[in-house]
This record gives sequence, structure tokens and C-alpha cells, in this order.
Amino acid sequence: MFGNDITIPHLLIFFPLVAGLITFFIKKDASVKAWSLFSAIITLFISFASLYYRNNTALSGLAFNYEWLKYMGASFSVSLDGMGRLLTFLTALCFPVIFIATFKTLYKNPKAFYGLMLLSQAGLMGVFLSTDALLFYFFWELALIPVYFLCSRWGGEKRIPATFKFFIYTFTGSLLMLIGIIYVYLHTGATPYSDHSFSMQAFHSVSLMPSQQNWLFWLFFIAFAVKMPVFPFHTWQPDTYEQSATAVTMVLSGVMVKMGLFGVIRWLLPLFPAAVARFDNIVIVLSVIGMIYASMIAIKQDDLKRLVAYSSIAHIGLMCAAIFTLQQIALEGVMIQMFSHGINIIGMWIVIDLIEKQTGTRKISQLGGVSQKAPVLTILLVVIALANIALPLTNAFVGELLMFSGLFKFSFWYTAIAGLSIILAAVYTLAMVQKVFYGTTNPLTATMNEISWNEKMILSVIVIIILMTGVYPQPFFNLTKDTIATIITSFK
Amino acid sequence: MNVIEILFWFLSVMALGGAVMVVSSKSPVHSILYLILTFFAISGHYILMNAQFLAIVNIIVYAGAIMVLFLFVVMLMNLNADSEPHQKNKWILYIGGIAGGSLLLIIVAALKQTAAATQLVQMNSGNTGLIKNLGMLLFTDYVFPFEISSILFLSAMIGAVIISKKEA
Amino acid sequence: MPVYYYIFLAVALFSIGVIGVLIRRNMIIIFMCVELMLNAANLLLVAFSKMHQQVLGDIKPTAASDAQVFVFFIMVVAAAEVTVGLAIIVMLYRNTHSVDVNFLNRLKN
Amino acid sequence: MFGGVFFKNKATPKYWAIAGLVAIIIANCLELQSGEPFFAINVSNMLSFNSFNLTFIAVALSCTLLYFLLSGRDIEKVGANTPEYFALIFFVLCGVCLAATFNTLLILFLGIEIMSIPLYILTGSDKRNLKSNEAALKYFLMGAFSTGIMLMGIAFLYGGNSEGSFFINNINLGEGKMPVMIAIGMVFLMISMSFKVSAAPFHFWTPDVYDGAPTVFTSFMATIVKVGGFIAFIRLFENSFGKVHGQWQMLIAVITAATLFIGNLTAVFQQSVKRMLAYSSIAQAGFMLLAIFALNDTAKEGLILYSAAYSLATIGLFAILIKMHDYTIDGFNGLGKQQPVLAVTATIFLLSLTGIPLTAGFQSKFFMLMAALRDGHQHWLVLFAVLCAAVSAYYYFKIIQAMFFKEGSQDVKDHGSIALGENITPAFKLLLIITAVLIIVLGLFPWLITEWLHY
Amino acid sequence: MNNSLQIVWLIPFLPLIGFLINGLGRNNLSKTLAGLIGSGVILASFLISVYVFFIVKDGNTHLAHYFDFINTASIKVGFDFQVDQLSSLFLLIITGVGFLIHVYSTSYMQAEEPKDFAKYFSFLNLFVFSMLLLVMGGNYIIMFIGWEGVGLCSYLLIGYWFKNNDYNNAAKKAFIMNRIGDLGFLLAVFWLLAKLGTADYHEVFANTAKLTAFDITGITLLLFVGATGKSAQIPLYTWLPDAMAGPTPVSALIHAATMVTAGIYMIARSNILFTMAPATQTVVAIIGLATAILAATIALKQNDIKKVLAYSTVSQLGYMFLGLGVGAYTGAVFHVMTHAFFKALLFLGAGSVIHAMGGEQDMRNMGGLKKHMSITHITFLLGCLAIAGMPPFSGFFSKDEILAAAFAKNPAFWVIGVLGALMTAFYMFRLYAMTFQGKFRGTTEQEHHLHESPAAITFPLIILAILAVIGGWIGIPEIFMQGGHRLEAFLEPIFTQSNVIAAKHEMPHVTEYTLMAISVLAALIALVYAWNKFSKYQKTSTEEAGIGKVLANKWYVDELYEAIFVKPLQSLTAFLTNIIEKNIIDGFVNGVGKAVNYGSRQIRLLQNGLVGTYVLLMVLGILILFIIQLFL
Repeated sequence: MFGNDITIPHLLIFFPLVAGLITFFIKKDASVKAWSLFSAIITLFISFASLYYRNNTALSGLAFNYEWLKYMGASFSVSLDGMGRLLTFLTALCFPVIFIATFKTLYKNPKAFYGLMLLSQAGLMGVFLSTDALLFYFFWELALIPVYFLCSRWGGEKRIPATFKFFIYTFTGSLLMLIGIIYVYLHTGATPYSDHSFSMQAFHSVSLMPSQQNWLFWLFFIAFAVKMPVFPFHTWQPDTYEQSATAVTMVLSGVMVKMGLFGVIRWLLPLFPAAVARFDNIVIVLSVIGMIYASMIAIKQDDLKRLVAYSSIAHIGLMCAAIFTLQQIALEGVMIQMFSHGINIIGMWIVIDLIEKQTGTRKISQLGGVSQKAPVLTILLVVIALANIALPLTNAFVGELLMFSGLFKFSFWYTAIAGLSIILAAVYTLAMVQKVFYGTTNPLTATMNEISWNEKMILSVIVIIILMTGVYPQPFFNLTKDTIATIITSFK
Repeated sequence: MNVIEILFWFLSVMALGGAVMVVSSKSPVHSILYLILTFFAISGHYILMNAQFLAIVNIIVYAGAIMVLFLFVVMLMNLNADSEPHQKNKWILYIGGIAGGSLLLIIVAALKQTAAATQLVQMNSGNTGLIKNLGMLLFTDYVFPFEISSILFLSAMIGAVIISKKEA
Repeated sequence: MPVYYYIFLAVALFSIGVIGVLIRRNMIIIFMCVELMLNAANLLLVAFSKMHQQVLGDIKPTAASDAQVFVFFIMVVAAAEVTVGLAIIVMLYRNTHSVDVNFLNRLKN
Repeated sequence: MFGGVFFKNKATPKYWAIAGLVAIIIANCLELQSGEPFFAINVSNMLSFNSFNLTFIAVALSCTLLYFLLSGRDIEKVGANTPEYFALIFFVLCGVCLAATFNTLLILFLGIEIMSIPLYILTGSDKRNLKSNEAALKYFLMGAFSTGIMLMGIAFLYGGNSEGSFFINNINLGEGKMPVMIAIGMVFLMISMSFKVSAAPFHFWTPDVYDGAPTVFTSFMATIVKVGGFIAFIRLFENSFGKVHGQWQMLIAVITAATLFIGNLTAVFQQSVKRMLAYSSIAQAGFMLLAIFALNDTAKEGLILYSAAYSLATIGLFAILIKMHDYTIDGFNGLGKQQPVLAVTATIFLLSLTGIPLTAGFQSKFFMLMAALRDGHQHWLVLFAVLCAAVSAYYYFKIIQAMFFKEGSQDVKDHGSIALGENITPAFKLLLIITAVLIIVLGLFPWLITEWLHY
Repeated sequence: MNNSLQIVWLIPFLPLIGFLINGLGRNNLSKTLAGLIGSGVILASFLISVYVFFIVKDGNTHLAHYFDFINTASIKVGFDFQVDQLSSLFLLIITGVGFLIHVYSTSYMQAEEPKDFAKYFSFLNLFVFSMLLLVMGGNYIIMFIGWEGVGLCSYLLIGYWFKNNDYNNAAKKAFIMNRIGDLGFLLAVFWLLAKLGTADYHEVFANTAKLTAFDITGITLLLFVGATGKSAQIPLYTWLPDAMAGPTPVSALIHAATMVTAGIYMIARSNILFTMAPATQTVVAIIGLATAILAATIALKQNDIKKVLAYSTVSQLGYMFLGLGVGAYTGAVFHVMTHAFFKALLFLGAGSVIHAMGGEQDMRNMGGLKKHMSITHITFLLGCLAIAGMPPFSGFFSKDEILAAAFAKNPAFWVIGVLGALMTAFYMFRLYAMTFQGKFRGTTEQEHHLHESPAAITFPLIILAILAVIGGWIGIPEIFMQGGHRLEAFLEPIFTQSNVIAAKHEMPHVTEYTLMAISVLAALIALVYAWNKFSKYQKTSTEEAGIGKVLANKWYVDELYEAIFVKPLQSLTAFLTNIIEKNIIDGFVNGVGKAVNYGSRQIRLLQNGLVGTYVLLMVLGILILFIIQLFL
């Protein structure tokens, strides 16, 4: 059915998909965890292979096309470029990390939980790999549905309305994008079998009138902005993060928000250059406002998850602003930051999860003195927290440095204002560290124990990735060079 | 003004008057009788237009069979002016009247300006309306719809039976 | 006779039927008003058929008869409809002892 | 040509019906394959058979087959007159086929009446139930009213047609603005067709009738009959008024917008799933109206696809709904635990209705949007449509939430089961799964249906 | 280029190793071992630094490229170390003073648990590593890495006793204040990157011609903002006194000798940019001077021994900025060096006192300690003399050089500077007198406890005291000794470009002598007055009043900041969280949902179950459609 060889991109999509489907039919609950962890690790290896065989086009799926809806010009075409490799690697890396970190958590109906997790992984992979607009939209939604179930089924008390808001919000956004996709499709050139084509090349070579671009831009942008989320489309995020199970939150924040950024880079920028040039100021202003705004709100948060959620909004805001500067240096920063942000925030969630599991609370005001009981946890957390505020030699520094310099080239004042978020980030992060980890213990935290070896291990892995990326980020630049070059040339 | 015109006006007034009385009379039985009157008037129009077959069918089927059926039902239910449900809400009366009236006005106003409306109707001549011609047509060209209408009747029969049958 | 008169007459009958449906509450009378509407259509069809015959009589003799056959079918259908409709009304009357349509408001919102 | 087949089913129960249906489907498909009529009956050019009609009939018949298989037992439960019910359903089906193939207004009229009259009876078939009676009467009165409107339309159309013909592709429109007489007829016809497909503001009968009718017949009404109406609608307007599309597009746009708005918005607040599905059928009709709005090849492909997707999902949902004790949304609480197969398949149906990718519902909505955008006018309507689709997610997902994320109420726990367990046979589950799989297969490969159109 | 300089990477690498060993093995290392490793790596670094210094002294500089930190199409940032005169001098100061303080710490921190002890040393090593990175970096980005790194270590060490929330607050304050400055630094770097596409020193300095005057002024101002944060200048100085919450050796190392001088290092490094921006220079000089005076006035009234020293540090840093502002780069660097010696000495001495007093820091409870702690006393006195600018102690030479340059620039600067010097002498000898002279005012229990500190503490004191005395002799002004200013000669290559642009003001020898005499005399008077007055200090319960109260309360600057920054920020965040986020943005989103629900509830009332209504609405619909179709 799939014509010629199965390539790495296919494996990346179909392996988790099949594994996820199998998960639903595993009889014993105990083996579900092992199986899903195993399959996630296999996926990670496949992803490693994709990094290794970088110059092998046959394996990267570039040559491959399955005519899916022939008469509509849609095909099942997937391929890997630098950004795709980076993000699929992030996806592949996150899932085993999440599984290990939450290995001890007992879920009701684990079959469904792990099955849905793997399905969402498949969806995410598909988003990052597809080079066909319709396929992209397919995966875009497919990543959402399992997550919707995950969020609604497992999590806090108010999870159902929170998730519902999230779902409706993103669904509305993506429907708008669907209109945009169809509209652009109707302006593409003909293929041998159809009047128009959904392929990425066809989309990228469409030339639209500026007036058309102007409203199409917003259709796409709102979809991506909701996903990222960019101020003022962000209100679903803290609620959802707060209410859903931590493993799901990790997927949401670690990988799913990248879908929005990815979408902007892969689809929005090449499609609507004139509109981008026209609206870049608005988007950047929104992003910058969002950075400051979210940082300020983060200061006020008492719930750890909400705090991290708002801090994530601030970080994403910077990435969004950086993308729209269209500066090469900023895009380079965005690439590495997409990866770093995923790693860092998952680290934060793991720590929060560990604390919550032991003390039963996430309220900052109810915690304190954790470092006396769990010094290793504290050290690892501090590194992650420092990465969160982009301290040099952590991974986030490199990205932020580049993004800010790109933003600076765009406008001094935006940079200066956005830069305030650096300070505010320090304010809320350090306040959190201080209140939760330092100070004296209280009855809730007095009974805490040091974390177990596998938790130590997984956090250490994260910390090592943070530091390695921070000290030697070059591999990421090499990896994503081609993507950036493509974007930059398309704007010249 | 020739006979045809006089007849036309007479029948028209009869039809409209009957129709108005159908709507406005208190007793259902009166309504039915006025409706029959209207149907007669319409049949008169048919004859006027030399559509004799339809005129006859109209009287036999409509005025004869259908309206008698109505009459039976009304009798069966023992309905009269006292048991008639009154429209309590006066506004409905006004709004209903205005709405129906404006429907008339709109269509008439739209048609008034057009040339098509001034075409003439062939009166009291032509042989298309004769039973022979129509019968030929019905059993040649229109045999398929004719067969199909048998299904319609069948279903109506079955339906009437199902609905009226006492539940076992 | 200009066809305009017939159109006016038919539309007037139709409108009276509509008004009747709107303002009456007795379901039998409402039903009768519907029949009035059907007859208005019949009248109109016959009028148009004769109009076409005037114009197309020689070129296309079936143009007029088509409409009259149509009217015949309408009557057939109307008869069938009346059967079913009255059956339903009778059934309802047996259950509720009322012919008031406003009595029927269990299903709403 | 189908009449003969129906008769032999009259006295036979379910199995005969199914067998007969299979036979028709096979005949139909063969005909579709070969392009040659199977039986040669002289219909004086009053019916037209082409790939579009036949594909639709195949879809409608297949859905009916599925409907029989899924709900056959429940038909038997409605009353004592089981064979008659089957016969009536076949009559309706005959009407649907006529409505799909008509070539003259006469057949359209007859087809629509044959569709409607048995339905009035089926609606009222639960004779002891006042709601059923009431629904039947409302349906009947309003149906008759719309018949009157339709006849006026036909009369005006005939009058305005200088050819003096009832053939739908024989209307002499000429260039420029269409004659007033034809315009009046067109509006009347549009109104009556809108009534049949329950488009706003002529939808008022729909919720009450769907709610009041026995659920098993609602399922039939809401799916096959409704899409039959749509096929008639699009065929009539494409053939008769396709040339002056631009002159009435605004009208249909208004109707579409109103339908989408009212259907979706009203569905939000419903507590009864049955009633909610009634409103959702209005909302879905709004989407299908986009096909008539666009009136191009994509629209036709999409409409067929939509018919299949919508019918499959709705039939499946109703089949599940029939098995429930409690028709309110709360009645679904905890179904996911008790009957996972039912819950999962119901979820797929609901996702399909919402229009989530991977389901047929997405593909059909996608075709509709594409058709409307390809038309190139009135982009606001498309935008409005997707916003309404977003609203629709709101109420569809309420059921999903109830099934999976909420605990069953105490009452249900006492009762023992949410659904009538004895009715849920393995065969039933298997059929549901097949339906769900069909939906997903169509979602992935919509050309399985649309390609028939290119023969 | 000298191949023997290849080993410079070892200098920061060794402390890093120390950090890793101590940090990872903290649960298994004994205190002795931890201390040994901690101090040993610094000693090794120091020795290499000495070696490097002598090679550099011969005129060899070295730019080592190790790997590409960032290498993309748009920017190249190498992981480069630059060893030249300026950095080698700082290397010496950092590793030298650092080593002494490590040694000192082995004794001072003896009371800690072994694993905390190891943690302490690992932080300290990490700090030295960061500081070395800061001064050795070959571009602004590597400098920034060290720059933030030292901020982090400062944060960690101030909050070392993390159970106490006040300390944590102080740590946090330090970090955030620093971050404000860092933002300025970063913006300057971005500016450079945007205009020149590089942050390498040699490329930036070689391409200054490509920058407009506006660019340079902007960049230098932003750099200076960064410097005010790190080097505790107005308006970002308030963290430094609070930072005294950390262990005293930390205060000595980080908050006196090394980290706070990072700003001076940075400006000295970028001297060419500053020289090209006279406006910035004026700002730097004024801010420096204002800080010097402000901090000195506050120090007059402080009773906490470490607070006095902290404000004196701020004040001295102000002098250094004054020097930078008036173009006396050598003088500023010179003062950094001498200040490192005597201020480290003073802090360590204070630490020794605190140690002896059992943690007591309030001078009002001290007095007469000279009887008990003779080594501490003498070394402390030497330090005081040095900071007061008494010839021939080191402080005299460096401060004098700055003041002379200030006079050349603007006599008013000089006048204020001398005023500050006067106050310096006053508060230092107030401190000295209150602590060591007079009678003991503490509890008897404390009195029993009083003792001279162990050798590990006194040894660094002695070494530093020697340096504080003789350290200034490498920079003897021309008027005293021809070619006496060896430091200037040594640093000449760094400031060549600046000297070309801004020629040095030569002033008559007479003037120079007069100026010196005046300043020394003023300081001497203050010194003697303070000594006399506070030797007889008795505890009083009277509240300070008037200006004294203002000074004791540090001009209410903290309160001012609280009122104009912290409070508004808090209300703003509360407003955003509770009003904007909840009601407006989320309210809008939920409002859409509610509107849909409400609409649903209303619209379903149309479906009222009555056929009449339905038909009526249908007819209305028909009418509307007809009107649209036929008349519109």
C-alpha cells in the first residue's frame, strides 16, 4: 500500500500509532507500562537514527509520496528537515522521560492512558513531519483528540470544564485554519490528477494578493496563537495545565505548544510574506505584552503548576516575537529554544509532580523547607529553575540570547520591554524556589523523603541535557541550518 | 362585459367569499359547507376554462368524497360552535392576517410590473381538458406516475388502518 | 381573461388559506385551510395551462395537458393525505378529546 | 421500478426486508458499475439515472440496510404491526429513490409525498403515547402546509416557463435576471424544500417530531429521509436554476446561516439526547446546505459523502440511544465503564458529527467548506459555518464527557445497568463496530464513495 | 602569542573541577578533604596565574579559541579566552585573594556539617570559576556567562543558610538587582551584535569607527547600567549591604574583593568605547561620585560591623567609577587591586571578630578587643589606614591617582571626592575604635569566649595586611619616583587607544603636592577625631534624630524603592491577575461561552410547542425571503 520503502518518518508516525493501538488490547495492567515505555524508547532510537542519517534522503522520506486523495491532490507525504528532526527528536525524547518520571503513578485504566499517550505521540510526530497541508491538518487535530481524553479523564477536580475550554478553543482555532488551508489550496496550481494540490511545495509557491493574505494570515495565526498560546489567547492554558495529570501536562507544554511555533515557521511565514511584513508589529507587540503580562501574573500565582504555566506563556511569547522579527539570528534562537523549552518545562513538571505526590499539595504557600528533606531534588530543581530563567551555560540562555538579539535588530524598545521579563522571571522563579525549597519545614513537608533513584536518574538526564546544550549548542544549529536558510531565502 | 367575464367575476367572488367564510365561521360544519361552496366555485372556473375532466373530478373527489369525509369526522366528534377552541390571543389574529395579506401583496406587487402576467388565458375552448385526451395521456406518458401513485394510496391505506386499528 | 386575474384569485385563495392556518385553532379547520391552499394551486395550474395553450397550443400540445394531469395527481395525493390526516386527527381526538392545536404543547423547547 | 420489490416485503418481517434490500443494493450497484439500466421500464424520461443519483441511492440503501440490522429488533418493539412498519419504511425508501432520480416536478412532488405520508404514520405509530400522537399531527399539519407551498411553487414555475413544461432541466431562463414568475416559484420551492430538510426558519417541526416519534423511526427520519430531501433539493436547484445561481445564492446563504445558527445554538442547552440530536440534525443540515449554496462538483461529491457520514453516525447513535433507560445526557453518565464498546463507538460517531479528522464527518465537512470556498462568494458564510461547528463540538462533547468522565448516578447503580443489557447482543456490538470502522475508513479514504461519481 | 600560555584554560578549569568534586562528593568528603580540595585547586590556579602573569609581563598576550560556542550563519561566538595585561592582573587578584579566603574559610566554616561544608566550598570554587570566566572571556558573551555566573554564586552563597528567610530574601534581592543590571549589559551586547555582528573584543574595538556617536553612547550607557548592578552603584546598590547575610568570607571575596569589581573590569576592558563617549563618561563619574558620597554618609551611622564595611565597599567602588569616568582607567584598576587587598583584609578581620564574638555583629556590643586579639587588631588597623588613604599605605596611592585625575577633569569632583575620603577615614576609625578600643560592652559570656582566631584565619590576615601596606608601591606617582608607576606601564597596551583619544592632563607638580596634602590632612583630621570620640563610646539608648536618623536608616532608600517599585509592581500584578486576567480576558472567553448558553436558552423559547407559532414564524420567514429575492 505504501509503495516503496518505509522510511524513518513513517516509522516515527506509525510505530507509536500501532504501539498505542496495541496498548488498548493488552490484558494485564502491569505490562502496559512496560510496553509503552519500551515502545517509547524504540521510537527514541528511531529518532536517533533520523539524526544520524541526516544526509540520506531516501531515509528522510523526501522522495516518498503516497497518493492519498489523488483527485484532490492530497498525498501522504512526510519528510524530515532540520526543524522536523529537532522536534521529532524532542517528541521522541519526551515520552520515555515522561513515562519513566511518572512510572510510579497509578492511573485508573492504564491501558487507555498509555494508549492515548502513544496516540498523541503519533499525532505530534505527524504534525512535525507532514509536508502536505491536509495531512498536516489531520495530524494537527489527531494530536488534540487523545490529549483531550487524557486531560478530561485523568486529573484534578475541575478538569472537565478546563479541558473543555481548551478543546473548544483550539478546535475553533484549527477550524479557522482549515478554511485558510482550503482557500490557499484553491489557489494552487494543478497536478496531473487534480486541479489543485495540497503539497507543501505547491502551497509555498502560491502567490496571493496582499489583500487575500491579510485575512488568511489571521485565520492561520489564530490557530497557531491559540496553540502556543500567545496573549490574549492564553487563558485556557493555566487552567488546563493545572487540572490535567502531570504526565499529560508535560506533553502539552513540552511538545504541543511547539506545534504552534512549528506551524508559524513551516506554514505561516512562507505562505503569507506580505501579510507577515504587514502584521509583524502587531504580533510582536502582542507577544511582548504577553511576556510581561504573563510574567507579572506568574508572580502572583500560588499554585506551582499555574506558575509554570504562566512562565511558559512568557517564554513562548518571546519565541513568537522572535519568529516574526524574521531575523536569521532570532530564528536560530527559536530553533534551539523550542527544544530547550520542552526539556526545561518537563523538568519543572517532574519536580512539581514529585513534590505533589509526597506532600499532596502544589500550593506554594503550604510548602517550605523541602531542600532539607530532599537535597538532591533541590539541586536538580535549582538547575532546572535556572535554565528556566535562562542563566548562561544552561540551554535556554543560548536561545534567548539569539532571540533577543534578533528582536533587538527589529526594535530597541520592544527588546528593552521584553527584557523586563528576564528580571520578572528571576523574581517569580526565585520566589518559588525560596518558598518551596528553602526556609523551614512545616508538617506537610516534614515527612518528605528524598526522591528515588529512577527519579534522580531522569532528572539528572534532564539536567545533563540542559547543561550540555547550554555549553555546546552547536549541534542544534547545524541541525536546523537548512530550515532557517529556506525561510530566510523565501523572504529575500 | 360578456357572459364569460360575468361568470368569472361571479365565481371569483363566490370562491373568495367562501374561503373567507371557511376561515371565519364559528362552527366547523359551516366551515366545511363553505369550503364545498368554494370548491364548487373553483370547479366552475375549470369549466369556464374548458377543463371539464378536472371540474368533474374536483366535484366528485373533493367536494363529494373528501369533504364528506371531513363532515363525517366532524359529526363523529360532535363538534359545533360551542366546542370550537377560540383564538384567545388577539394579536395572533392581527399578525396572522397581516402576514397572510402581505404575502398576497408581495406576490401581486412583484407580478404587476411584468409582461408575463398580462398574457391571456384561453377561455371556454380548446380540447385538452377533455376526459378522452387526458385519459390517453394518463395511460401512456404518465403511466409511471400513475403506478407510483398507487404506492401512495397503498401507504395511505396501510397508515389509516394501522392508526385506526385498536391496539391488540 | 388576462392570467393576472387568475393569479390574483389563486394567490388570494392561497393567502386566505395561510391566514386560516395561522389564526384558527381547530385542527380540522386548519387542515381544511391547507386544502384550500392546494386548490388555489390547482386553480393556478389550470389557468397557466390554458395560458400556455393559448401560446403554445399548436407547437406543443402537451404543454397544457401536462398541467391538467398534474392537477389530477394533486387531487389524488390530496385524497391520500386527507385519509391519513383525518386518521391522525381521529386518533388524537380519541386520546385527548380535543381538536385544539394549542392543546398540543408537550413537545417544546 | 422499485415498486415491485417492495410489495413482496409487505407481509414479511425483518429478514425478508433485509434480503430484499440486499437484492436491491446489488442490483443498484451493478447498474452503477455498468451504466446500463437493469430493468428497462418506460418512464417517459421522467426519471434520470446517472452516477450521482445511483451513488446516492446506493448510500441510502446501504444505510437503510445498516439501520435494519442495527434497529430491526427495536422496530418490532414499537407496536403490533411490524410488517406494516417495514412496508412503510420501504415506501419511504421508494419515495427517497424517486426524489433522487426525478426528472420532472411531478415525480418530485409524488416522491416527496410518498416520503412524507408513511412518515406521518410512523411518527404516530406509538398510538398510546400522546407525544407520538402530537408529533404526528404537528408533522402532518406542517407537512401539508409545505405541500401547499410547494404546489404554488410548481404552479408559478410552470406558469413562468415559456416552454410550459414540468421537466426540471427544461426551464427557459435565458440571460439576465430571471422572470418574476419563475423567481416566485423558485422561492416557494426553496421554502418547501427547506422545510423538508428542516432548514431554518422552516425547521420548527423537526425537534418536536423527532422527539415525539418512536426513537427507532426518528433514526430513520433524521438520516435517510433527510438526506433524500437534500438530494432532491440539490438536483432541483442545480438542474432548474443552476444557470442563475448567483441570483438566489444570497437567499440560500441566509437560510444556511440561520439554520447553522439556530440548530447549533439551540442544541447547546438541550438535556435530552434525543432532542439534542434533533437540533444537531438541523445544524448538520446547515452544513449540507452549503452544498446547495456552492452548487459545484465538489459540493455534489461532498453532499454524497456527507449523506453517508451523517447517516452512519446518526443511525449508530440512535441505535445506542434506543438501548438507554434514560434519554437525558446524564443518563449516559458512566456508560464508558459499563459498556465500553457502546461508549467507544458512540464516541466515534460523535467525533464524526463534530468533524474531527480521521472520521468521515471531517471529510464531508471539509468537502462542504471547500465547495463553498471554491464558489468564491460570501466567505463570511464559511467563517460562520466553522464557528458554528465549534459550537457543535460543545454539545457533542458533552455526551462524550458524560460517558467517560462522569460517574453513573445512584439511581443507575441501583438499577444495575445504564443500558438495557439484554438487548445488547454481541452481534449488535459487532455491527456498531463495523459502523464505526466504516466511518473511519471513509474518513481516511473518502474516494471510496466519491470515486463512483466519476464512472 | 606565546605557546606557554596554552595552559591558561587550566586556570578556570581547576576551580571547576574543585566544584564538581566537592559538589558531587559532598556526602562522602570529610571536612578536611573538602577544604583541601577547595583551597588546593585555587592555589594551583593562583600559581598558574602567577606564571601567566610573568609571561604576560614580557609583553606576550594570548587569545585562545577552544570551540565554537555559537556558530551560525548570522553570529559566531567562540569559546575564547583572552589573556592580556588586564586579565592577568585580575587573575592574580582573584586567585590570590581567593586562595587566602578559601584558607580562611576552612577554619571559619568549621562549625558546619561536613556536607554543607563541602557545599560551601563547591560554591566558592564555582564562584572563582565564574569570575575567572568573566575576566578571561574573549568576548562579551563569555564575559556575560561569567557575569551571570558570579551573580548566581553570590545568590547561592548569600542564601547559604537557607533556613533563614531573611537571608533568602537578601539573596533574592541581590540576584534580581543584578539581573536588572544584566539586562542593561545584554541590551548593550545586542546593540553591538546588531551593529557589528560580533561581540569579540578585538573586533569590536577595531571597528568602533563603524559605530555612530549615538550607538556608542547608547552602548556604553547600557554597559554602565550593567556595571551599576554588579558593582553596586546608584541606583542598584542596595543589594550589597543586604548581601552581608552570607558568611563573612563570602562577603570578603565576592562582595568586596572580586565580584563587585566586575563592573570596573568591564568598563576598563571597554575603555575605548567609553573614551569615545564623553557623555557616558560624565554620567559614570557623577554616578560614581554620588555613590561614593551617599554610601559614605550611610556608613557613618551604621552599627553593624559588616554593614559599615559593605557601605564602605559601595563607596570605594564609587571612587573607582569616578576614576573610570574621568578617564583614569589605570587608577581605577589600581584601586580595584588595592581595594581587594585592604577590603578583603577588613572583612576577614571583621569575620575574625565576629567569630570571636560568637556571631555578634553589632559594634555597640564590642569594644576593647585589641587586648584579646592582637593579630586581628593590628592587621585591621593596617587595613583601616590603607582605606583611609594614609601614605604610604596602598590606598593612598590608588585613591590619590583617582582624585588627581578627577581634579584635572573638574575640580568640583575633587572637592567632593576629598569630602568622601574624609568621611571614609571617619567611619573606618569609628569602626576601629568602637571595636578594638575602649572597654568591652558585650555580655560576660561573650567575654569569656573571646580569643584570637586560629592560624588558618590569621595567616590570610597577615598576608593581606602586608599586601595592603605594600600593594600600592607598584603605582607610585611620577612625582615621587621616576618610572615608579609600574602598573601604568604594565597596563599601557590595554589603554593605548584611549590614551590616544584623550590625552592625559599634565598638571604642575605643585598642584599635585597640594592636592595630596589636602586630602591626606583632611583624612587625618577625621581619623584622629573619630579615634578619640569613639574610643570612649558608651552604649546609649537615645534614638538618633534629624539627619543622623536619616543616615542610620540609609536615606530611606530601601523604603523608597519599596514604595515606588515593589508596591506598585505588587498592586499591578494583583490587578492583572484578579481583574484583567480573570475578568477581562478569561471573562471574555467564558463570556462567549455564556453568551452561547444564554442565546441557546433564549432561542429555544421560540420552539414553544404551538403549531400556530411555528407556522407564523414560517410565514414571516417566507415573507423575508420573498422580500430579499424580489425587492432587494
